[in-house]
Amino acid sequence: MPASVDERIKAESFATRLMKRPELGAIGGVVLVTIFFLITASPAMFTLPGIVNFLTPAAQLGLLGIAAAMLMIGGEFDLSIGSMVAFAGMIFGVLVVNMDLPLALAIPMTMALAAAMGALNGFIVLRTGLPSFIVTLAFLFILRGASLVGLKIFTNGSTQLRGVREAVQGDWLAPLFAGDAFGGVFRWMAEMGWISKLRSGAPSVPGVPIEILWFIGFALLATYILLRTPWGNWIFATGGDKNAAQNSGVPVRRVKIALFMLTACAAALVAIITVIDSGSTDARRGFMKEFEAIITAVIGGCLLTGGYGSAIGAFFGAIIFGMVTIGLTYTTFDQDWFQVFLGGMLLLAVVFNNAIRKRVTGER
Amino acid sequence: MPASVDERIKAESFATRLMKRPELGAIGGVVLVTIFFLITASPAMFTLPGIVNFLTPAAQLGLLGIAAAMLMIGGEFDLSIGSMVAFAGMIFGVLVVNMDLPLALAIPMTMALAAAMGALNGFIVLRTGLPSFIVTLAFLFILRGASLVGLKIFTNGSTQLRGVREAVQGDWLAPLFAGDAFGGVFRWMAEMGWISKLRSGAPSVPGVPIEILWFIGFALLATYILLRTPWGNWIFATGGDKNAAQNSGVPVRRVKIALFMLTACAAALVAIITVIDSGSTDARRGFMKEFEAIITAVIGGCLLTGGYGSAIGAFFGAIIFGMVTIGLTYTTFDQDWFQVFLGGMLLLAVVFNNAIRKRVTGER
Amino acid sequence: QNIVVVAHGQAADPFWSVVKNGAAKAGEDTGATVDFRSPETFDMVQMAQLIDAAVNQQPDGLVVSIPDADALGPSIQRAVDAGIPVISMNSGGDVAHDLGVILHVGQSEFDAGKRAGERLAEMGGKKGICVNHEVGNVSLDQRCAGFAEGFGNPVNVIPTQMDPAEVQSKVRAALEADESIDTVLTLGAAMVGEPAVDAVEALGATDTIRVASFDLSAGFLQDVADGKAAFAIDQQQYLQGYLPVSFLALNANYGLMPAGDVPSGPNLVETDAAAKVIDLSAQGIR
Amino acid sequence: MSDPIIHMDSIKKHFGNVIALNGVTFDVRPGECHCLLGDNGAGKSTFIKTMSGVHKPTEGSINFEGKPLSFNSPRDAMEAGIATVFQDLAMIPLMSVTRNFFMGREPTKGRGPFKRFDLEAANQITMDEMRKMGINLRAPDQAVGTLSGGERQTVAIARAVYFGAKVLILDEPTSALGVRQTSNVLATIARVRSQGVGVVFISHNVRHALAVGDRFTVLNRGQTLGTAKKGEIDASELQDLMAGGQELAKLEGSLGGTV
Amino acid sequence: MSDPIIHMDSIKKHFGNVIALNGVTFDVRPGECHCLLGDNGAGKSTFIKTMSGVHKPTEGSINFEGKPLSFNSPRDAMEAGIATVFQDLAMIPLMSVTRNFFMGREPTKGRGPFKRFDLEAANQITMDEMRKMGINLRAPDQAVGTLSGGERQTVAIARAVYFGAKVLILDEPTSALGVRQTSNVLATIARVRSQGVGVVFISHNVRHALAVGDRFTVLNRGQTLGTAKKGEIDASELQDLMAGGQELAKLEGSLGGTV
Ligand SMILES: Nc1ncnc2c1ncn2[C@@H]1O[C@H](COP(=O)(O)OP(=O)(O)OP(=O)(O)O)[C@@H](O)[C@H]1O
Ligand SMILES: Nc1ncnc2c1ncn2[C@@H]1O[C@H](COP(=O)(O)OP(=O)(O)OP(=O)(O)O)[C@@H](O)[C@H]1O
Ligand SMILES: [Mg+2]
Ligand SMILES: [Mg+2]
Repeated sequence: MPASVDERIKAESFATRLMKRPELGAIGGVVLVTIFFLITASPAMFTLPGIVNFLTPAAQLGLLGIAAAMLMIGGEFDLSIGSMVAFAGMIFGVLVVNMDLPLALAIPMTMALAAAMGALNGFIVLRTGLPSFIVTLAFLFILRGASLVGLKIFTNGSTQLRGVREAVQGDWLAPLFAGDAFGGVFRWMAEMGWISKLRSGAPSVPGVPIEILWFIGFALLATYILLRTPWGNWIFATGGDKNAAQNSGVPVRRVKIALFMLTACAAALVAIITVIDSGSTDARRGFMKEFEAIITAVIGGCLLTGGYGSAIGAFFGAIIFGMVTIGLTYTTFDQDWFQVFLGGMLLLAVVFNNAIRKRVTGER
Repeated sequence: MPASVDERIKAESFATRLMKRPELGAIGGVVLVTIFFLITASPAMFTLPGIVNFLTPAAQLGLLGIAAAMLMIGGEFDLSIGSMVAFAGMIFGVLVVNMDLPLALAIPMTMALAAAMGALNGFIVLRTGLPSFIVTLAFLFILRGASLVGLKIFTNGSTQLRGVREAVQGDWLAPLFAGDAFGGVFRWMAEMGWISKLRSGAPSVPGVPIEILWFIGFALLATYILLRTPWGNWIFATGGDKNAAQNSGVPVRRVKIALFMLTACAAALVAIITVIDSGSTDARRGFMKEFEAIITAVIGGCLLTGGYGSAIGAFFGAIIFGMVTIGLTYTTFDQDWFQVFLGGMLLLAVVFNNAIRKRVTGER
Repeated sequence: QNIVVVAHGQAADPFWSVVKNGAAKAGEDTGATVDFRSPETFDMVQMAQLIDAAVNQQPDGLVVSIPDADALGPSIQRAVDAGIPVISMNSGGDVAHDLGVILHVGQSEFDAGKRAGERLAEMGGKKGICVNHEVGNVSLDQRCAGFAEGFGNPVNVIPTQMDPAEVQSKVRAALEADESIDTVLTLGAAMVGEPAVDAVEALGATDTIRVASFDLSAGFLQDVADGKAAFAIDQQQYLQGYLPVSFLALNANYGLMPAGDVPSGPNLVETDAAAKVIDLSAQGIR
Repeated sequence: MSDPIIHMDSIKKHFGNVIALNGVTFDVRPGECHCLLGDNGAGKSTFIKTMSGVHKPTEGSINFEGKPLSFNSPRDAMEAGIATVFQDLAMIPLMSVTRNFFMGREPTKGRGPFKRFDLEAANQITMDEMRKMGINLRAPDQAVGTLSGGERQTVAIARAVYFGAKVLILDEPTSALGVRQTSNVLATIARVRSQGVGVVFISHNVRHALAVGDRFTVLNRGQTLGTAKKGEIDASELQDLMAGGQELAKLEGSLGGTV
Repeated sequence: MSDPIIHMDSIKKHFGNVIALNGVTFDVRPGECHCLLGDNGAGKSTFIKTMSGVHKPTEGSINFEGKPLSFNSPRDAMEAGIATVFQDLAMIPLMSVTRNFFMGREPTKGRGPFKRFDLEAANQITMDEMRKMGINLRAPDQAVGTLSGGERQTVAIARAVYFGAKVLILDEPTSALGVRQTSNVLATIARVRSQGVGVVFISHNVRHALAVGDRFTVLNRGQTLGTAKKGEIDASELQDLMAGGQELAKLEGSLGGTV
């Protein structure tokens, strides 16, 4: 609420005020994409298994996208997150398979290594004053190459490391990072006939994939940090104008390093989740994910120049991207046209959500 | 020359003044990379055939990179250039093979279509106010998909269109876009024993690949435009601060549209050269080139935020990138380490050229 | 009927576009609708999700390639549990039956690489390079591994991007850097094989250096026919698209299904055979 | 008096839900200096941005030399003969002084495809014009971002004066200027006015306004409070009007009257 | 008089080949307002940036409360008790007024992991402090980029005053301010000075400087021209010194003496 009423302000409705928040702009795109697929796609897409199906990749991408959004708000890029997914996956796989460590050790070690690499990225960016684009690009190659070399060493020449599922079987930490949550609830719902069953009698949706919970939790946490803590203020300030922030006493260097560590850790988290989930890792994991993470952030309204954006925007951006990529398989369009559709839908969704926001806020 | 001598200016040497130019900063990187390979690589790399060998991919990349640099200076990105290489290649191939048009018609038509797509990109960016990153990203997908669909239609189901070399054989325009220039000079030099001969008696280097001439010519032209014409001033102003430029009377919209058309035409030129050269085109041409073009521009000193950079920088950036990617094959390092080296060398080259520039200009 | 094909290679990949053409032709011939799906890059996580999406639509049959049984296993298992008949193709012959897949149409990448290696060694190869345009793509890595084993002499892997100019320069660089190399194996005909032949030609060493490639392309076959390249390794991937779809259509209509796996390759296309398949290759059938 | 060059009638301008201008009428005649005064946030900058084509008015009409007109861009306004010094100066920090000076209106030499930016002439003009304003630049290729606040403002003023044709708009041109530069700018205003150019001058300094102004219009919270001619009003009356009639803080020292 | 809080001795500062400061000595005592004057480009801003930790001096020493000290960042200087209003204001246009006001020094509530930015309190303080300066903000969540020039400057001043502890540095704080706001700022300077804070005040306006200053130091081309105490110097002498002794342009009207 404005603290003073002023004759130079026109009244605006609650809805207008709501839509003005950058966090909510991306909803327009989600609505549009949903309508599109409601019309064109097989109805299976919007059944419970269908929704879980497209939310899973959205969640994995979203974890990266939200971290990338925070870093972008802070004025930097991290092109190495895709490679970091492969690298952290390789490290994690080696720790649990070759070294036989329990998750309680392997996960913190993987995270710590990722954070260290992130900090190194940040340190080089700050120390040399080079754009983060080029520094993290170098790490894109280095980490990708290191994953390949590492895998070959630890598997005696293969580029694929297998047997993770067996190695973590029964570990008490595994349910936090793999599989489905609320399995009991879903079995009960299947018994009640609320969700369909497979022939084997198992419910068609065994539960909420754990990454969806991580995704929602991370989006909420990131939003809270950005909007309601001093750190959030520092992130916006750092990205908005580094000099002005520094001159006003914001610890710019600490903020940047922390953000690089955050994106690296987000990549490591995605690596751990997908490696446990698929039971294997290979040298091409996370390929191009850095790119998709940035797309997600931009769909969600982040400016490439920094200082503006939101985590909830990236959340919806990831959902849009997930819906479009998976959704096309529910339609009968020829796969050859896939990329044309993907591009067209992305453009439409973004134009639409932008147009809504402009109309509502009266910007020109 | 400064017009007034002032007691508040320290004298600086000619060398210092020279190194201050952003155009020349990237030379440091080239020198470093050259020294590295002189030590580690097989001497074959720096023979005449070896140099031509790594300059050819560098030239193709450089044509894109210089255009991308100009667009970046103007404050925008074009992620669709890689796909445009495939798309324009497809169109060009269809025009010369399926429609049997002479180059004098096919080339202008391909260029015109590419320019129209570029203008469309620019128009959407200006009209919607969306970041060009996301708009051209959509075109990345759309054009890539369209190339695939188009190729399948025109070849009855294959993804490769062949027979271009035969179709353009003997066309008077072909020597401008394919093959090697100065063949006579090189044959004569081989006769004189200045360059080695193959067993067949032909010189080991049949001439200067035509793309290298285009590359050098484009670099010079772009530099001239950027530094010595009103358009160049407008490009810098538009990228530096769109509002300020607009308020000062710079035709910002025209500048941006023109730049998008330029990048698209550069992509079409690369497409024409490579398609004639390889005699065929396929749906994967230009894959990831948008990315490499931006890398080239950034190595060459362009700022991602716009308003700063140089075409000569991108020229050397492309050479650095070409040397590093091809050069490692001349070394005896285990090729699994390729990406690690690529990343490491890139980082080193950029850090080095940055350090030199800083030391010379006394910036902090 | 409705049959879904989920493959690990993209529709734009020359190899996979032939598979897709085969599947589409089978659909035409049997009257089934065929949806061909693949992830944007070699991405096992996304491929598993695409299989899940297909299962949700309850198709009458599912065709998958299995380059990573660990990652795709649970999703394939779900399809089997949901009562969908599944046929695997291209890769995964060794694990297919454990997952409940009915049969497999294809060739082991490793075995194909081994055959190529043996043949090239027979032709007198002493030192080879394997040009890999997508390092980390497990099926390509296996081709190189098989080659190394069958060849029995030293083999270096040369990683490249998917750019003909770069491939040509790199092959040339590798050959110039080590003059004892006499054998080049590439893993894709159009993208890598043709530039490799060009590179050898530019060195004027066509007669001393043998080039062979996986898969077919009209251009590369022409080179084979002209004697500039040794042979192309054909796994008749058109069959990998055509057969599973028609088997599944027959299965849906009449409950018919062959009893055993179908090996679609390897099949080495050498000089004399090459000329005949050029036209078919140009139409995306071979 | 002669006819106004530009006449703006009942201009309104809204930004989203913010009402910045709520009906402002204003005109400039050739050879006069019309001062626009008012409190912070009164809408002065918004108003002159409407006049120079940056904003389109939400409502209201603009007459230029008797004909109704609407500028689509600052370039249009410039071509019609309106030169403006914006409060934020409209300069590109990374570009050199000369390039900023001529941005959008580069002098060329050569012809046809060889037409090129005449940097030597441009450098010379820049140094000369800056010297006239009392600033000795070190070098014309220094980046504007490294200039001091006042040097930067001087570049913007020198540029507008150099290109000024019929109307010269100056939004707080002297705010960052030193004593010498200020007196140069005021002298320049007096000079161009005597050449028949209409000048719109925004300032918070009563003494500067009274020194060069012929008419004085005061804005308050987006509306016109009234217009006075020179001689009709004295410093302290004007001061009171500008402060919106509110009381001034009491100060020690010599600051009793005019701030 | 009491000991200086901060004493800067023979400060030199070079940027590449540009010599911005060439040996400047300066100090501030508690409870005094020390005015720093000088022509455009004289080096005033560079000097106070050295004082507030933005630049490191190329040569010269800084003593803070008697001890030699070197600030590594503006944050260090802030923590030592130096608050600064920079000429370029150091604000982030895309952020709200409140967020800019508290940038780097956010008030929190809650404890442990629930410690969070207390936005309500921050909004309240911002509105109040702005009102004290004579600006009635529409809403505290308006983006700074949409404020008028003067409103923006007032935010920067209010912020520095609010957080000011031992030394308050103001670089041309009143340049964009209206009459009312200016008199408020001058009154504020007088108030904080009487609370024992040392104030460094940069201005081009002789009248403002004389109104609140106790000592006057004039810079010229990177060097000190000299320091005078209040009462030792009158307006026109000061004016001459500031203009670097050069002649002023002749003006008509009431502008004979002081600009
Ligand atoms: N783009 C915008 N969006 C929203 N509000 C705006 C915008 N531009 C200006 N305003 C508001 O309109 C009002 C008038 O601003 P303007 O810049 O015209 O004031 P001004 O008279 O020039 O003040 P000053 O003397 O301080 O420069 C201000 O309160 C400002 O907050
Ligand atoms: N980063 C920099 N690089 C090069 N030169 C600089 C830099 N910063 C300042 N200068 C130069 O140093 C000189 C002093 O600048 P400074 O901003 O301190 O002047 P000032 O006294 O504050 O002037 P004003 O009253 O106009 O604000 C100027 O001539 C300016 O061009
Ligand atoms: Mg204003
Ligand atoms: Mg200053």
